[in-house]
Order: sequence, then structure tokens, then C-alpha cells
Amino acid sequence: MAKYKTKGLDCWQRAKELRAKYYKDYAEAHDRGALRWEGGAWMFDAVPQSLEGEIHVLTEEPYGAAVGADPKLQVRYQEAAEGKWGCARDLCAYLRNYWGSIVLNEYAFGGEWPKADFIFQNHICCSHAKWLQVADEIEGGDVPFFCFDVGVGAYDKIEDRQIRYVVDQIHDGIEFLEKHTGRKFSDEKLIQNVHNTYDSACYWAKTCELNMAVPAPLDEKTMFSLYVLGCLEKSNPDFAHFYKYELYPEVQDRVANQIAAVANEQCRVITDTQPPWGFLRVYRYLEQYGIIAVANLYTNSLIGWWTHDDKGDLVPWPTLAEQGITIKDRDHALWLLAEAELKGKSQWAQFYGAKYKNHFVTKIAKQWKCDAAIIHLNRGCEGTAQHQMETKIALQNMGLPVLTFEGNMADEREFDETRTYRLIDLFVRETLGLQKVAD
Amino acid sequence: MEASEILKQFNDVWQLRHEYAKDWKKRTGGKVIGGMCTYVPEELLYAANILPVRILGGHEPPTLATPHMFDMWCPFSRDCLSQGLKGKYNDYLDGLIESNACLHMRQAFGAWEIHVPTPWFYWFVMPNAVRSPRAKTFLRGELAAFKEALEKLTGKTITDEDIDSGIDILNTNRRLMKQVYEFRKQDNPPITGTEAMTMVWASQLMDKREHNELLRQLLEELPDRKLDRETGVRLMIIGSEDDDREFLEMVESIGATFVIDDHCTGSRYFWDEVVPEKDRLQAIANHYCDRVPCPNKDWGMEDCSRKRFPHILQLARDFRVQGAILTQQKFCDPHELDIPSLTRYLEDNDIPCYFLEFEVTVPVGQFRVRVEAFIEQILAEELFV
Amino acid sequence: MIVAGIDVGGKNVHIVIARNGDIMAKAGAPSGINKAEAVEQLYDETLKKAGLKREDVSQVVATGSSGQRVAFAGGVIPDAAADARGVIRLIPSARTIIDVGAEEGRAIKISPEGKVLDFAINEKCAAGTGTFVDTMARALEIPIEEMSKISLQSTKSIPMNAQCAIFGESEVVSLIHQKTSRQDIARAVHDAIAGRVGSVARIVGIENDIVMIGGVARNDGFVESLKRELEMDIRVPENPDFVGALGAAAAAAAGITGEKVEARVVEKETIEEGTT
Amino acid sequence: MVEAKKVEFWRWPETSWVNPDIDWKKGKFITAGIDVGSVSSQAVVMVDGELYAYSNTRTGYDSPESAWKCLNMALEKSDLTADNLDYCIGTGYGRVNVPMAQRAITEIACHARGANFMYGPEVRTVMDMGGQDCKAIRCDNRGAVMKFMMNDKCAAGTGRGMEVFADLIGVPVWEIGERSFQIEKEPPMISSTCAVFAKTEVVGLLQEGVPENDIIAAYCSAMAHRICELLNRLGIEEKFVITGGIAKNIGVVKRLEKEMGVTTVELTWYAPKMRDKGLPFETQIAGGIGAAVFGAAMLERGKAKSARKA
Repeated sequence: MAKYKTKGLDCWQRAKELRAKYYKDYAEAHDRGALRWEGGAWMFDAVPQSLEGEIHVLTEEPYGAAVGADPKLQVRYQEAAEGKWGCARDLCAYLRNYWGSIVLNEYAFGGEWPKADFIFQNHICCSHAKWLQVADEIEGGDVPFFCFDVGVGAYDKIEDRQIRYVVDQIHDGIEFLEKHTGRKFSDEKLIQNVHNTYDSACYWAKTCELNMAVPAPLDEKTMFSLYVLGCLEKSNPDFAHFYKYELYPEVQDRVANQIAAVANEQCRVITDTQPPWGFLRVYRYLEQYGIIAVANLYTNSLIGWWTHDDKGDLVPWPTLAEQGITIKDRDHALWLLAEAELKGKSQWAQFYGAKYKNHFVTKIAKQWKCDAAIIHLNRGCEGTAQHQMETKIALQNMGLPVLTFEGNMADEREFDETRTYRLIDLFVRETLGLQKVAD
Repeated sequence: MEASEILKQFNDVWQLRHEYAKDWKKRTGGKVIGGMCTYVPEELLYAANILPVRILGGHEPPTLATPHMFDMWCPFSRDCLSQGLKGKYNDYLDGLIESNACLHMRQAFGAWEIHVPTPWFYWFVMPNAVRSPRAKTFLRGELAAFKEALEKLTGKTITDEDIDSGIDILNTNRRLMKQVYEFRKQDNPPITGTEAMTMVWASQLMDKREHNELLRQLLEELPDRKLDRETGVRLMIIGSEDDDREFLEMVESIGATFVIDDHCTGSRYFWDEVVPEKDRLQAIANHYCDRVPCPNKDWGMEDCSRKRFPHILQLARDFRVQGAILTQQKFCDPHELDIPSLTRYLEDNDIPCYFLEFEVTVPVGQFRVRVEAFIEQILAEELFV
Repeated sequence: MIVAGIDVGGKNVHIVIARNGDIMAKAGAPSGINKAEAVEQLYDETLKKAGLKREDVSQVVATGSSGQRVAFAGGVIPDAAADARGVIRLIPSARTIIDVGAEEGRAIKISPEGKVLDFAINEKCAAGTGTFVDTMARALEIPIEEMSKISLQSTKSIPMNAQCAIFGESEVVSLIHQKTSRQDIARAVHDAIAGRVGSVARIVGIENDIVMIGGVARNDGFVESLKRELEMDIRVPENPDFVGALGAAAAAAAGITGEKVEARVVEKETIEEGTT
Repeated sequence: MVEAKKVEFWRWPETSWVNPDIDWKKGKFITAGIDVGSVSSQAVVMVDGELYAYSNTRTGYDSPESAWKCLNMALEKSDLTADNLDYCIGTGYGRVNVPMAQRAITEIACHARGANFMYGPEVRTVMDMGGQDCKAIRCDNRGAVMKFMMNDKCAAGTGRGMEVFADLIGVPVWEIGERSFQIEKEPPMISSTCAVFAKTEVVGLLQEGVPENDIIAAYCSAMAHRICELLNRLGIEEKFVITGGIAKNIGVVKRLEKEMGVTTVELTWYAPKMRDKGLPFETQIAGGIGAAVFGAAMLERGKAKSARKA
């Protein structure tokens, strides 16, 4: 007899449709006279999306992950990047998927590689700017390229000086956009896009916050496919609407009615970084022991914005409405965008030292009531894999048992599934002392 | 003093860096602060009478680092952390600075902060978009904050005069080292690549005032110095950090000479000077934005161009190199991201390239055959005509 | 109650038969290609030694990387668990276990009750395994026992890059070419592997007493190198390669049989991944 | 040595041959190339640039010894002695430890030159699968190296890896090629890149009762794939040839050809000549040949002077 009642998400199908449409729109953009641009999942897409007329974006990391979910495709793309372009095998796995895709002139969702009209990127981890710089080179070097710098320090060090630096770069970026697309930049659009971005980022955080509940309404494996929209285009009105009016209320309802993601929840774990995308079944395997992944600095704040309440606990960043802010003009809009990203994206704090990452990870473990931690030592992404071993130590010092296993988010050649199950068996049965629970 | 004697002193400082620093503290009573990358604004440290030292590896398997950085982090960063964990710096290092370096060095810093007792830490936010004019304004502010922090640390205000002397010490050092490099343009350079690079390592480890003194003497000696060796093939060596003396010596023992480099433990560290202007901090800011960039910071503002490539090609031409060895610390993303493009770029300009991936310890046997073959490739005519 | 513990590793099978905690018989043999067969054979031998028939044994627990090959076992427990149970029984003061076998080097942190608190395993590369030692011995053209002995005569430590077993071999060859003495090369090899194993051990945080088990624990030369690497003393029980089997037997006696490993995955809806 | 007791499936048989049609006494230049590799050693003796004798032996503990061993074996059936050599060039891993050599040249240059001699001047890409490394070489019509690449750090897909494998399944290395095609359908390749972990994987497959030949096939395609990765980085250009031990393993060669979409060049003018003489063509001597050819050329061009003792 299961401990809790459970059911799938009603808005699940909708999330899938939105994602599919996004990739289709990008491929077909030119047929409709729309513009295409490339950027990162952490891009301030609100900005280029404010050019007049129809315009579509392809964000590099989700694309690399999508390829990573299909081991066959992924190995083919990566070997093209390594063999034909000659890049190192230990570079970011998404990046190799992406480059390989261009080298083979193949779009993972069908057809030829849809070349972009311009690149609008931002840079915080070593790979971001270079990723599209080289993509541009592989494509012939004729795609206009702009990249601004957001690596300006940890959230608690952000003052006007840092925000101004980012905002001024974006002002230059807007000039670049108008110059290279010949389209006008619309401030009304920008203001709307910033509102949408706030809704996406804040309501995702609110949704993650609901997962503190026991039983947890969402498991991480499901959350992976929900936050992706925010990595594709935070400013997209449909996506913002999804987060605010579809996902969030439904999860509220699940909490109210004690609807669990895992019917036999008996052990809540915190994880770290991306999983090996081709092997999400590992999560299903854990569920047989009533183990559910409830939170992860990465899942919570990849798109979600957070701040601290007066007790020092993590709470979602307030929406513009909650702050009672009306956006005055372009500079104000850009400022609000930069401020929230620089102060609110806790995922970025880990770029400034293990202490920062430990601060957030230990708080999450406490607030989300975690009993253990499972850390995927991710060889595929230096950015999210920052300080993972220190995180392990910090969590152990809290008294949490921790399992680490090496793998790669999108390079199956670096993930040994059998070995991983061996480690999980050992950890779950011996260290956690759990037995399988009947479904 | 004989040139060789001076060069030996550089080597000693590199070998005995910890002893040197401890002794320097005794002599001067000043503070010693470590940096993990060449974007630490040393001008201000000298202005504050602090000795900046570059944290380097020990070229031994970094076994102590494993619990803090798993295998995918670059061997150099793990080696640096390992040195710290071994306590090599414990009894003299007064502080450690991270200057927004690559993610690998950030790992080493993060673990160091927690596990290596060090009185003072500072995160200096060197901007990445160095080719954007906005970066210079931002960096100026960052320098002002850094100056304040140093004043708090030393309890002494840093005057414009102090900064001027800091800039002067650094610029002199840069100018003199560049003059030494000039000698490497000769048909038979009076200084080997190994010696020249050791000179640069020393400048990152010792008081530059003393270093400058030695450089002045060296410059007097070099014109008459004759080396009892064949110059052989003129090679360029390119990469991130490289203080692998064993490797350099091996290559220069099998019919080649490194006549120029692009390393942050070499020319990239000192090639450009601070152009003085009334606003000293702005002058320093401009320098760090305009200097030859680390690949990590090298991207165009409107296109995918790089600033470092033409610079490397110019060096190759000026120093008449016959081939380039591209070295890369295993897992070093910033360089891995540039190497395929750089190789194409140089080969398109008729400079043959050979790539080597470095670990903490180099497998000299394996590397020797590769480099010998590369030399034979360049000298094909000798075998075939 | 009579129980049996069977440890099927990458290279060897070890069997222990015990009655109320006392070992009645033990035996070890190479597992060869057909491990299942090797197990059957060795099991019958061991039973013969103990003067028993199969039906006399009330519980059989298997362990090791190929533990599932023991068709007649009541269950399989993870090898690290077997290590922990075996060691705590021999050396109750043990807190850190280092087990270096043919294909794996692992470190286990255990509680006073022998519970596995943390563990680490050398990943990806064969450096840091028994196989690495074998390969080097082959390159040196001497038996492992010999290599172990002579390495102890060396006083010089030569840094060696133990990245890959095959390249390690060529590094050995080049050391030979440089006329380095076999003693020093043997030690260099041990030091190199000790470095790898040592760093794996550090991951779990080393705590006294440290106990080393597994086939390589028989190699005194290696154990010396590891002591030097960790700057700590290391205890090696006699018959270090039987500890896994002993632990499995102990588990059997305690009624812990783990579970037969069956098809693992329950696929529900396939999900799109997606992101940074 | 360790395996002394058992059969050594991983060893290629040692071979030697002397050209009956050549009277070395009539020759102007007698040159030798001695390739002391990490696993096997070859000696090649040439008379005026014509192949006169060669041997292929196992490298021992001590390379000077190995060098003598293989030279002596090459000259076993001839009255030519080391003292009659005008010039000798050492190559291969132990090139600096070849006592009778006047000069050392790397195996990369020698293999390119040797391949050019053996397969003709149209050869542009040479793949040499050695014991512990694998070299992809681009060369010009003279056999001069234009560019080359070698496997780094990890020895996955080297001759040594294949030997470990042959030893493991107990199939003689010279039978591997044929056996790899005695299968019903091509199995997926061995996935592990590490020679040692590949071993683990193979044992697993054997236990699951996968037929030996399928496993052999799986291993051959894995190795072929590794080589292709290297060739892709270099950029392959025809004509393409493979030298070294692996060239004798059609199981790898055919799969490599298939994956790269190229065909390895058949021996040109040289082959029939050798076949007529009943010479078991030996791909492992390319390095030795290159060295000997370099020697001959240097004497002719007066770039070296004869070191003949008798």
C-alpha cells in the first residue's frame, strides 16, 4: 500500500508542446521572414527579443542537452567536433554537441543546421563567449557577434557599479542589434519582455519553494523538463504564462492535497549539477527505494531568482508586482534585469568560491528537509561542477550521507551505468540502510 | 657578475621560491601575497610595499588535491592547491588573490580558502570583456576598491607617488625583460629559451627591484655571451602557464632553441607597459584591458575575431620561428577553446605546429620522440636533399 | 550454523566456510573466463576440505564484482560491504579500509559497528589497480613477488607518471634504457600507484586504524610505498585477499543476504531533458 | 619472465629473410636500419638501396642487446657481418641505444620514408600502429613528413592493447583478423577506451556466453574506431597505407577502411617481386626500411661517410 497518493502533472503535455514549438519556430523562422539568433541559456533574451518584428532564439546549452539525451546522436556529433574540427574531448559536452551539429550541418530536430543572423551572448563561465565565437568560425566567421560580461562578482558584492557595467554593455549591445539587423529596437517590447522574464524566474523559484513540502509535489526528474522553458526564452509570453498561471497553481494544489511525486517517499535527497541526460532512469531506480531528489542549487536557480529573508533563509525573488515597481524607461528595464540576475541567480555565486556554493547548498539541504545527498561529479560542465568535492565535505559536515559518482551530462562515453548502479546499491543499502519499497 | 651566474640566480629563486620569500620578509618586514593568475594588478601591491608572488605548482602528483578537486580539473590548478595543502606557504603567505581567473584556478582558490590557513583573501574582479570600453571604466572602480582593501590591510594610505613607483617598477621590469628577449632574435641567441623563461618565472616570484638590478647586469653581459651549443631549429612555444624546465631543457638538447613564447609565465605576462596618465588607476585599468589577453577574455565586440592571434603571428615573424609547439595543460578549457583555431591560423601562415598535452609531470620519453620528429619534419630538407 | 562466503573478483575467487564464526575451511583460485564454473569447482573443494556436503551449509552469500555469477548463493552483497564486515571482524579498531584488487582500488570509511559511512573508488583509469602492478612486473620481466621484494631494497624515489597501464609500461622501458636499477623502478611503480590509491583514500578522510586488504596487500613493497604516501601506519591482516569472502560469510551468519540483482529499471514516461 | 610458462598468444612469430638474388659483395653501399620498438625490434639490411635481409624479433629488457639480436638474426643465413656495414641508422623507441648505429632518426620519419619505398610515391597518409603508440603521418611524394599525430596519454587501441586482448581470450594474435569475420552479424564495438577496462568488459561478454568470434569482432572494430578518431584529426588523404603489426590484422584494417571510406593501398611494384621470392611480406619492417634507405641516400649524397670495418 503506497504511503501517499500520486499522479502525473496536468500541465506536463503543455510543457512538451511549448518546447517542441520553440525548436520548430527557430528552424522555420526564415521562411516567415523572421530573424534567428544564437545565445546562451543565461542570456538576457528579453533584449534581442525586443527588436521589432518576429524573431526567434536558439539557446546553446538546452540544445546541447537535447542532443545529449540521445547517446547515438551525441556520440556522432561529438566525434565530428573532435575529429573534424579537432577540439579536445574534455571540453564542455554541450559545446561539443553544438559544434558537431554545425560541422555536420545537421539540426537535431530535423533538417540542415539553421544558421543564425547574429549572435548575442553573455559570458560568465570560461566557455560561454568562446563557444559561439568558435561556432561562428565553423559557420564561416560571417555571423555578427556580440558578447557582454556578467562575471562581475558574487551576489553579496553587487553594487550599482557592477550593475552599471552590465547595463552599459547592453546599451552597446542594442546599438549592435539595430546596426546589424537593420531593425528598430522597441522599448515597449522590452518593458513587456522584462515583465515576462520576472514572471518566469520568480514563479519558477516559488514553484521550487513548494517542493519543501513533505511529501514533495515534484521530483527533480520532472522538474528538469519544466525549467527548460526558462532556459530557452524567459521573456517568451507563453512560457511566462505557463510558469505563473499553469505550473505554479497546479503544484500549489498538489501540496494542498498531499499529492506526492513519489508515492513511497521515505528519503529526500539533494543533488548537484545536471544528471547524465541519457540516463535519467537512474532516478527511477532510486524511486524503488522511496528516494526522491527534491532540490538542487542548479535546478532551483538555473532560471530561478532567490534572495534571503531576515532569518537568512532562501526565499524567491519578489516579482515586479510584489515590489510595486513600474518600469520607467529602457535604462530602468535593463537595470531591473541586470540587478535580479546578478543578485538573484544563486547559481552564479559558485563562480566566486566554494564558500558561496556551500552557503547555498547547505541552506537548501536544510530548508528542503534532505536526508542525504547524491552528487554527480559532472565531467561535462566545469561551470556547474564548481567546488563539487567541497560541497560533498560541507554536506557531510552537516551529517548528511553523500554519494558521489563520476559521469558526464552529455557524453555517454564518460558514464558507466552499471558501475553507477553498483555504487548506488552500496550507498542505499549499506550507508542509508534502505530496502526496496513495493510500488 | 657573469651572465650564467645571474641566470643561475633566477633559477635559484624559482627553485627556492619559499626560502626567498621568507628571507625577503625578514629583510624588509613587508607582506607577501600570492596571486593565482597574471591579472593581479601588481602595481598596487608594490605601491603598498607588498611582494606579489605567483602561486605555481611543484611538478609532483597532486595527490593532496584529489579530495577537493576531482580528476577533471587541470593538473596545474590541482598542483597549486596541493602545494598549499602541503603547507609550503603556511609560514609566510599573508594573503591570496583570485583575479577572476579560469574556473580551474577558481576551484583551487575555493578549496584553499577553506583548507589552507591564510590570513587574508581577496577576490579581484578582473572583467572578461576586456575589448569593451566599458570594462576600463568598471576596472577602474575595481582597482579603487582594491586599493582601499590594501590600505586597510597594511594600515597605510597609498599615495599617487606610491602608485607611480609601483607602475615604474613594473614598467621597468617589463622593458628590461623585453630587451633581454630582443637578444633572442639573433641567429645564435646568447640566451636559451629555458634561461629566458626562467627569468620570467623569477620575476613573478622575487622583488622586481632586485630582479631589475639583475636584468641590468644581464643586459651588459649578454652582448659578449657565446653559448657552446647549436641553435638548431628556431621554435616558439605557446600555451597557458609553463614552468616545466625539464621539458624545455629536453627540447633544447635535441637540436632546437625556443626563441620566443606566448605564455602567461612568459611574454604574455610582461609584453605591454602601463601608459602613464594623470588618473593613475585608469592608466592601470587600461593596461590590463589592453594587454595581450588570456584566451578566456579574447573575443571581438562585433565579430568572432581574436586579438591574441595576430600578436602571436607577429612574434613568430619577428623572431623568425620555424615551427611552433602548442602546449596545453590537460583540461585547460580556455586554451582548448582556441587551439584548433590557432593551429589553423598559424599553419595557414606557413608556421608548422605541433600539439602537446601537459600533465603535472611530463612523460619525457614520449614527448622527446614527438618533438624530435617535429624537428625532423621542419628539417626535412636535411634528410631529403 | 554453517555458512559460506564467496568473493568473485576480476581475477580470483575466494571462499570461506564458517561455523558460528569460526573458519572451517577457505580456498582461493583464479576465476578464469568461466567464473561460474570456477566457483562451482572451488566450492566443492572447500566443502571437501571442511568435510561437508552442500546441504550442510545453511546460507551462502556472494560478493565481488562478479558476485552474481554464484548461482547457488542466497544473495549478493556489495563488495565494499563485505570488506567492512570482514575487516571489523578481524580488526575491530579499523576505521579506514583500503582494498586494492585486480581492477579496482577503493577506500571505505567504516563505523565502529562496521557500517559503511563513505567510500571512494578509482575512476576511469586502470592506474591504481593490481593489474597495473602486473603489467609493470611484466615489463620488468620479473614475477610480482620478486618486484615486491626488490622494491624494498630501493632508497631512491623516482617520480613516475602513472596515467595509463600501457604507457606506464613504456615509461618503465625508458627507465630501463636510462639504466635505472630494477629496484628503483620497482619502487617507482609502487610509489606511483600508492599515489593514486592514496588520493582515493583521502577522499573518504583517513582515520586510524587503516587496514589494507585485497590481493595487492600481499605486496609488501606496495604497502611500504602507501605508508610513505599517507605518512601513517597501515595494518594488513593475514590472508588479506580472503577478507571479502569472510565478510560475506559474516553477513550470511547475521542473516543479511542483500538481494539478487535483477533487472533494474522501471521506465515510466520518457522525459525531455533540457538545459544548461 | 612472468608468462614464460604459458603459450604467448600475444606474440607475433619472429621472422627473418635473406634475399637470395643479391650478392652483397658486389654492392657499393651496405646500409642497415634497426628499429628497436617498445615491443618488437626489426633489422633491415640493404645493398645499394635494395632490400637484402631483414628480421622481426621481440624487444628484450635491454635495447642494445635487442638491437644485436635482431641484426644477427637478419644476417643469420648470410655471410655478411656487422663489420661490413657502411652505415647504420637506429630508430624506434630505443634508437639512442643502438650500439652499431652511426645516427638515430625517429620512427615517424622512418615509417613515412619506408612506406614511400614499400608502397610507392603516391602514398600521402601513413598509419603506423606500433606497440605502445599509434602514429598518423601525412607525407609528400618523397616520403617526407608534412604533419603527424600520435595518440596521447591513453594507450587505448594500440598494438599492446590487442596483445593483452589476444592473451586474454587465448587466441593467437595472427588469427584474430580471420576469426573476426567468422560471425553472423557485426556486434557493437567494445565501449571501454581503456585497455585494462576493455579487458573487464571482454570477460563480462565471455561470461554472458557471447561467441568468441563476436567478441573478437567487437574488439577489432573498437580498435579500428580509435584509429579513425586519430586519422580524422589528421585529415586523411589518399593513398593511404597502414604499417606495423596491426596492418597484418585484416579484422582491424577492413573495418577501418569501411569506417573511413578509404582503401589501403595494395603493395605496388615491390609486392610481386617479394611474392616471387616467397617472402612473407612483413609490414613491421617499414621503420627499418626507412632507416636503411635514409642511410643509403646519405652515403650517395656524401652526407655521411662509410663506417665499414671490414
